[in-house]
Amino acid sequence: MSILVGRETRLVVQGITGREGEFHTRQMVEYGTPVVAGVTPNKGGQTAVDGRVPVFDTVAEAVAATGANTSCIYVPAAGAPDAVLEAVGAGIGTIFCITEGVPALDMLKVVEVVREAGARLIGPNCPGATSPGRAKVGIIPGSIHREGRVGVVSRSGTLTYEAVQAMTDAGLGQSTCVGIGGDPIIGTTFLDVLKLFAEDDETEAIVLIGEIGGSAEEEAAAWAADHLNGVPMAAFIAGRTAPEGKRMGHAGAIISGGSGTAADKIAALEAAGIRVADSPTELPTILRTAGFRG
Amino acid sequence: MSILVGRETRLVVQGITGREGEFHTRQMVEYGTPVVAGVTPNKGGQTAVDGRVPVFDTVAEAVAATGANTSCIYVPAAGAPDAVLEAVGAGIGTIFCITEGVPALDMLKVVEVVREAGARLIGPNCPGATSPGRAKVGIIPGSIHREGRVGVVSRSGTLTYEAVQAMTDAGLGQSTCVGIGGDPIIGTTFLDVLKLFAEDDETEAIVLIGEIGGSAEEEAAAWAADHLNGVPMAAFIAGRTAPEGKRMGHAGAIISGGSGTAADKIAALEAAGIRVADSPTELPTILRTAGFRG
Amino acid sequence: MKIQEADAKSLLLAQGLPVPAWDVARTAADARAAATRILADGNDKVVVKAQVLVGGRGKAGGVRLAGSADEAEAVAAAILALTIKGIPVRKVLVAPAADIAREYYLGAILDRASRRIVVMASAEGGVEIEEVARVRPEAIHRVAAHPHLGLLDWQARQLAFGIGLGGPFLRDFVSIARGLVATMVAYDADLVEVNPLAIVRESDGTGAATTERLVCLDAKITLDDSALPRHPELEALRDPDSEDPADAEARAMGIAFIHLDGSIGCMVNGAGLAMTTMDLVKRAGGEPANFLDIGGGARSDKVAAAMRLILADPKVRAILVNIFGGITRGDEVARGLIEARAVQERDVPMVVRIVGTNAEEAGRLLTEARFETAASLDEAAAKAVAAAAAVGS
Amino acid sequence: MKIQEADAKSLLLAQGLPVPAWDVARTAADARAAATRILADGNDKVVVKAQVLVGGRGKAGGVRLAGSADEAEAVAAAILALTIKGIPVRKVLVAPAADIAREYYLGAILDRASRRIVVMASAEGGVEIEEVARVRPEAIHRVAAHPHLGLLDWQARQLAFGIGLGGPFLRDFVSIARGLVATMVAYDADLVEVNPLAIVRESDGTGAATTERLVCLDAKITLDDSALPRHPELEALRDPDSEDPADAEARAMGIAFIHLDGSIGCMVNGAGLAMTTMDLVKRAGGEPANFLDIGGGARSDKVAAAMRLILADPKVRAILVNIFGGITRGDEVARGLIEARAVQERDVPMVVRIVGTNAEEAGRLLTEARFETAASLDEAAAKAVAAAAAVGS
Repeated sequence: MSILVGRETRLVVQGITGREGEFHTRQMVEYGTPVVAGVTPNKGGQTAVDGRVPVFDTVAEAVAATGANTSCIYVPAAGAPDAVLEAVGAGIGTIFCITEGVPALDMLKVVEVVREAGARLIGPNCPGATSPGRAKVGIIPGSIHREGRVGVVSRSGTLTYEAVQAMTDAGLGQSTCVGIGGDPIIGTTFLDVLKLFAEDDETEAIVLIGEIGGSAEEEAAAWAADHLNGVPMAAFIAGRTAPEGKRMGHAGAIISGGSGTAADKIAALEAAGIRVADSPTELPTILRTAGFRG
Repeated sequence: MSILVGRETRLVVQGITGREGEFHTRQMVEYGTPVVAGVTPNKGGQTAVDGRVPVFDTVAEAVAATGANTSCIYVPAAGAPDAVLEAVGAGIGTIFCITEGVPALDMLKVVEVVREAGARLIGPNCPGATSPGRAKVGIIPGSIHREGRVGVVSRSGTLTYEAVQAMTDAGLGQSTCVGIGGDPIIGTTFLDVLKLFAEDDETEAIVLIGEIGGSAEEEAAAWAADHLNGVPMAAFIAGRTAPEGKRMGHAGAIISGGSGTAADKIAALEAAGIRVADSPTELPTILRTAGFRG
Repeated sequence: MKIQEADAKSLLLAQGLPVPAWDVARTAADARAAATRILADGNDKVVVKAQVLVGGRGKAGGVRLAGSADEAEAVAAAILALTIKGIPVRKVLVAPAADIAREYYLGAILDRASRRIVVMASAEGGVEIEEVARVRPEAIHRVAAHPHLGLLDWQARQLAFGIGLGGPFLRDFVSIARGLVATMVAYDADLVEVNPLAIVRESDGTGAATTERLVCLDAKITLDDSALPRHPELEALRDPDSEDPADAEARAMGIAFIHLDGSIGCMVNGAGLAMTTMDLVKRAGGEPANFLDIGGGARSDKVAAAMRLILADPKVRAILVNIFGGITRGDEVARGLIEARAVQERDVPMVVRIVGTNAEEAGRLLTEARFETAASLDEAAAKAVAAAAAVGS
Repeated sequence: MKIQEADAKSLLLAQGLPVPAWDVARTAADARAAATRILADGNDKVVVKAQVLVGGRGKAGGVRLAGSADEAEAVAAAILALTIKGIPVRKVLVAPAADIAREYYLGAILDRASRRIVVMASAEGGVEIEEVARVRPEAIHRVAAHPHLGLLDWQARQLAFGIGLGGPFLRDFVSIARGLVATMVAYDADLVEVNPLAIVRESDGTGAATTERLVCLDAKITLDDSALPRHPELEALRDPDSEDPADAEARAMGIAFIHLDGSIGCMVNGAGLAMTTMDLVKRAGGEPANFLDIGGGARSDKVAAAMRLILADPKVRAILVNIFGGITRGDEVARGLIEARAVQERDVPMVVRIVGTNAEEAGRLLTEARFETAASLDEAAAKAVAAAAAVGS
């Protein structure tokens, strides 16, 4: 198996004719991801990526014509909430929203509609997910991966790559690597991904890459303590040196009122039996120490 | 059993200290309905109906203190949508909204919230429901009923009483009589009530009282044709003589574009094997002819 | 409540929708003045349209073009002399005649069955949409607006592509379709219809270049009566010309009243029961003179007002009063009837049936006052028809 | 983006919330003039409040009362001379001193965990709510607004009864609580806080009668940066006094930059990786001079601008560049670094680590240009710390 993306993925790319959409669709196609369709209103009938991907006016048409079941969204922030809602309306089950800069109150409504429809949204402002050797959806460089049995979940972009590279360099392949995005309101949380990893028979160890702000790492740790006993796990938390009350780059990293600090998160993870690395390069060692032989 | 109201009903009355609320609560108490609480903001701590019903500021408090599971709403139209939402928020499962004059677009949102919460709303602008000998909720005069096994469902107010009286006069008692209300957007439709009657082991015959406008009778007829075979049924449709394009009193009775006429509805019911009476007084005869021995 | 085309256009305009300018004239001279202004602005023709709240005004000669001020005056005079489906034309709308490249239909309605606002669009605009629905239902594209979020952009785009209105007009169509639903929500309408929504050719004034633009050429809006209390400004849009003076009086009293052509006046509590009463009058061989619902909990003054409304119709030969008391107290109604009869000018036979709350006291009062009563509705209908026949013969 | 109390009050007022009048003064003389007007209106005292975007201004002496124009001028002069938590006070708010009968807390925040707008109320207003939350969490009442419908009346009533604010103030409280959420939605705020929400006594002017009224005495609003593009009017509320000039330059270039106290300048792509880089600098025994995220897909001009920002800090003794190319192309960054070094005025040791997209080409360019490079982040941090130490010694 693998989670979120895999052999059964049939991808439609929303915003495929934009600069980012076109570039990353090419990367996904070259990685071997089954990109079956693209959508850009008013460009229906064209093709993208040297004629390899048909373009439709609406997601509904793309689904009807190609059986797409997963969407990846590169449309600009102003149109991204509507793009997610269109994917939901067309019956897409798994939706990755790569777009950054989407207002939080828009996402509040969007995640509610996604929930009502029983669909799954990853992001926004996320790098996507890769199941090495099968499919990659989003913008994570394909070259950093290696097939294997470690599930990686992260709130960051390039820090995810750093952690994945560290695993690959140490010879530890990945089942699926998921970037959930660092925005305040996101569709899929650490906890949601841990639950998916727990049910995935190809994932035998888990790496969690968190950062300061919010309480998602603490919630994930509490659940893991009860449900992931025996699964080798390692974590890294960025922002130990971040000063209080300052925003570090994106809205995900605010420390408010003494909670959400790196120290709090590290304590919560350690209390759950999850060792926290001082550097991403230490993650493989922690997993091996925890008994993982992958 | 019985449907919607019965021995298990524990009623909270929202708007209990208003003129209508007070009057009808007294009627309900005298009928024997277990009215456990009333709600009027800022009147918490008082009592109603000669000290027999405690009044609370919020429905949540009423539920916590009394275990209320059913609500009946008499608050004025401007506050009725919020009253329904408060009942939903407090975990009430069955909500009767007696109030008339609630804007349809408000109800659109309210019925959606009710649906999401898995609650049931009857009305608005409905007379309520009575399970004779057990409990009555709403404004239907208790005196017209008789205990028995006919389920009555109707869109009208006083026309419901007429039909019920006709049954009682003919010696046919009722399991439950439900007035679903005549507004364009209502919480519970004919079809919903038919499904409940179908599953109720005390209901052995069904009377449906419709009127011109909309297509709810047609939908109910189509379902009954497939699912209520063998259940004696009779119907009456008001508005055979109503001229096209005129509103007869409330928004429920509009004929638009040739559908929703009395002739259409009667044809649909007859096609489903349900005989339609020319006068409410004929309903008992139809049931008996259909084999009902109640 | 239905409102006139011109008022519907004002509401659409207030919500930012593209509606070409118009004038409203109550006289042929005003229509001429409006036409003169419009023609001076460089328009070749004007259209003059009857403002009546009934359909089919085109077929009835209520919509005509004019190429000069003289012609506009003549056309307006002719239209203002019309009576369409019983309604005299009191106003006309005067507007530049559009150079139409293509017509579409776009409408938003409150759909009872799905409990949603449904937006419908068709490439077959400018004709009766009911006819399209009957003959070529597949030509009508529908989407249900989200109950909380309204019409979403992607839904509007789906409609646009469905009716072949993508390309340069996509963005405008999306904004108009969302505007229809926004108008519905802003004013608590249960119907907002633009037919035709049209691509019109517009010259740049010099005549050198022509551009195409998507505009709302006609507009129809029906408001939710239940929501009027929170839109007091909309009450001014009620068209007094389109209703019976009796209707206005009834509304003021909180009585639902519709004037019909028969001879048996009806006074009933409850709309469904009122319709049933009419049906049973008809079944007994009579014709109802009206629909009249005095509502719930009516007191004697309301009963007296209802009686005046009924007797104002000279065709009424008998009156049937049918009250099933629930909230309404039968004795109150009986007292109202007795008081009303004491002051009424015409002596018309009356059959009264009162059951339910306080029916016994009502019966005593009525018997004492020598009213003819009936126990059942069937009996009441038969007696009223017989009484009317006796008067009529 | 945080905004000043006075601006937050303007937004609340625009949404119809009850906020007593105020003036803003940039000089003691202006504060005197404002106080003179307020005292002439029959108020006994004025309050003068520092307008700074940091908490704890009361304890820092930034909020004071004055009973005369002279006193107001003196107090304003004193406050305008303060520097609170490193921020010089440039403006004061002058308002009538309220006669407070009772203080409450009311706030609406975007709650990540529940993905809802959560509205919180407490009868313990006027103090730090974080302190109340720590000591007596049960004193804070919360409801989660409906994601589509916002705060419902019943939810607001529940809060009101929860904090004992029923009775005559119930209606006003409901309207204020809904107004907070409406303000949040109208301006895309992620926090709207009124502390204290107060019952104040107001005289009728003659001194004969006193009425009590619920008003917003203080206001705090934080705006969602992602939503600012659709509220261009709010950009004017950005407080230039509260930020480093370097921050403004960084924002203009689309670079996230926060100035810190260490000696090792950092240039990184991605916020999480930038924080990690800082953490590893610290772990290697150094202190980061800044947080700097050049974002995704940065080109050479952005790299050059980032270099200027870093070098503008005289404390910087070494620079660590850490790029994990995904969207960002490593060769572009390398070219930007080479160009930047060619024109830079200070010669500061630099350690560059570029991996990912086009990392080989980047490595070739950097080696050619004799940059010090590193393969891993740990190594890069160690080298940068060593280089800074060498310079510092």
